[in-house]
Amino acid sequence: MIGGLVGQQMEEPVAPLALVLGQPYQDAPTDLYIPPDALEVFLDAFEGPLDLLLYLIRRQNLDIFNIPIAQITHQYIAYIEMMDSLRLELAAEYLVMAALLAEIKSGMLLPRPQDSEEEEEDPRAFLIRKLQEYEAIKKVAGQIDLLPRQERDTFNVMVDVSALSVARPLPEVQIKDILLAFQDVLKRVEQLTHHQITKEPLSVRERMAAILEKLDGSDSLAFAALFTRSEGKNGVVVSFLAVLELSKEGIIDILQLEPYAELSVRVRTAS
Amino acid sequence: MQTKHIVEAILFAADRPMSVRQIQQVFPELEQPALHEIQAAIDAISTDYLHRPVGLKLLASGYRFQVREGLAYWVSRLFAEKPGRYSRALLETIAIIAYRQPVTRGEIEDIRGVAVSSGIIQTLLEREWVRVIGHKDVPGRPALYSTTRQFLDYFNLSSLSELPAMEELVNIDFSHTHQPPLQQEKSERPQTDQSEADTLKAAESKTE
Amino acid sequence: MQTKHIVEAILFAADRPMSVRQIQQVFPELEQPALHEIQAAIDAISTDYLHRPVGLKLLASGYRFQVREGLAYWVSRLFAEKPGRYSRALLETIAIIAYRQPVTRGEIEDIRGVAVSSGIIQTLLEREWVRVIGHKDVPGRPALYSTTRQFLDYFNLSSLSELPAMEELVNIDFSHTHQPPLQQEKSERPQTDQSEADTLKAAESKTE
Repeated sequence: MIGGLVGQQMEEPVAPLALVLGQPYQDAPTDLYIPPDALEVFLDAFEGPLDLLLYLIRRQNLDIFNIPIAQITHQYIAYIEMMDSLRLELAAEYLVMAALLAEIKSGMLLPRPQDSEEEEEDPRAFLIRKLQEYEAIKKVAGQIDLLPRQERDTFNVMVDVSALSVARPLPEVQIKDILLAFQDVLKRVEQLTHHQITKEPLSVRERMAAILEKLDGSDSLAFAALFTRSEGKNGVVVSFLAVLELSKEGIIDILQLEPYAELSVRVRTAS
Repeated sequence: MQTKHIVEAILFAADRPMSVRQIQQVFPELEQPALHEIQAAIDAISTDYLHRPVGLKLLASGYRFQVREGLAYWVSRLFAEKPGRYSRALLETIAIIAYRQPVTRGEIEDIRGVAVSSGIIQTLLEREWVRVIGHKDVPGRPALYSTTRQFLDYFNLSSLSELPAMEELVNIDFSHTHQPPLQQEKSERPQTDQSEADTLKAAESKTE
Repeated sequence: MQTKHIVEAILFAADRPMSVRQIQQVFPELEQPALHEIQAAIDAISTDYLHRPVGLKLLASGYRFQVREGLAYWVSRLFAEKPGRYSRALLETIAIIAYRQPVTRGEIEDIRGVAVSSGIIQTLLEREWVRVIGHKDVPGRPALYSTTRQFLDYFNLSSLSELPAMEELVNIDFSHTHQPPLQQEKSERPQTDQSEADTLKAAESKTE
């Protein structure tokens, strides 16, 4: 199913590509009638350089064991260059593969030193093994996708036991489990540089929830009503930060109906 | 395919009582059997299960397969055997709600980088550890979740600020401490070494 | 009460697959039927449901009542959420873990030729389809992943051997041919240990 799907996806972008590849192309194909993002879709259709290479080989009904290295290298590199000229972001792995292909091609042109003691592996064998292994995995992955699976092909039987009044013990949780889980989340987030969690003190987050709760059910509240004298200076600061944060996140609006009038706060609703 | 066959499958797969009308709605529009036909199927199924340990029961909101009453003794032993445990995903979700409240499901998913199933939110709501305190004014008006008093009570916290601050949390090494890293050690629940060891193992195996 | 009757109730009430041994444990100590007796009950129940839309299925972690295949067209309409579709990247990753386990992330990347996103590993760990069973003794001590029973359960398999067979990899020896064009040289030799070791070496050098 997967194979068929990908095949379909590739139909459209492939036709013009083959056209370009059919004749040596010179410049960035400005008159290309498929927009660059279609090529991006094309690129997305591949799971990596091995996948692309397999596709190029299979498209011509070639045998993995008998790849015309020069021809395939040309096609692959032309493809990479086109991607590059369209300034599409290309994963480094694609370039590594281009380098490997070029190396194999050049290696085949040179005579091998007869006296090389070290049994260096033929780079073709290396590539063929990788292609074979990847193709085998790709095939079984497709077959796994077809296996009857829960929630799609089979469903668990849900029989009610509530009438038996049997108590189901709730899972026990230690606070440490939660902290550990959050520590993991933070570590993961740190690895993704683009995602920055701002670190407001917890008291502020808690107060934000409390203020929303207070606002729930009332149209609006006087700004002053959100502060409790008995909490002292720290409490006021926490409340103030919470109000600012809620406003920043677009959850509440702070309103002043006329100059010098008292500020009021209300939950933002669809205008 | 026979109507009766399909109705039986629907009743077994449903996680809620199903009225005759609701069963009809499950069929695609052009294939819906008449209500009396569905009722006839239900009656026939009821008869089929008369002598089995599960049977169709008519509740206020519809029909549902139930385990028969005389079997409570064994079924309760089934549940006692394994009290269950919460998934990693659930723990992360409750942690994010505690630290980032008020927060929407979408925001939780953003932080986790993985989808949050409705089952998790449902479990947390049912356990009354989180609740909806409002809706965010963005398309879809997603619910804003926060933790509850019950959540604090369960963990013997008087306020969220007793949890370690985020900056500290990153640097706490749980593998060397056997005490929860709270300012005050308040927990009265026994902490077995076994469960701690498991937690740590899980934590270790996850961190690379 | 008849053993078969109780076993059937337990299987219906359980929210997880139950092994013969687990079913036995549900009985009070002094009343536990022998394992073969429970197995006989299971077989009899299986037969009883042969022509019903639900039936007993043997999964990796035990027996479970399921709505039979073929009814998904109707039953899936009960649920608002569409069943998850899995990306090729995820399927290829789980396939590599299943067929090459235990395997490190670096080795997975080596086979696929591209980086594996943390989201995929995270999703697989979370679904409990894979777990970390140790760390490879190479620099960085990368985690070794293997698949779980839950993975097999989800795909309705009772053991890894039921997974589709993978094509055997053929080794090619170029060392004696200096002619660039390779003629049909398919050897039927299965992958030798040596080449496996090479793959691993290549993988190792890639990680970190």
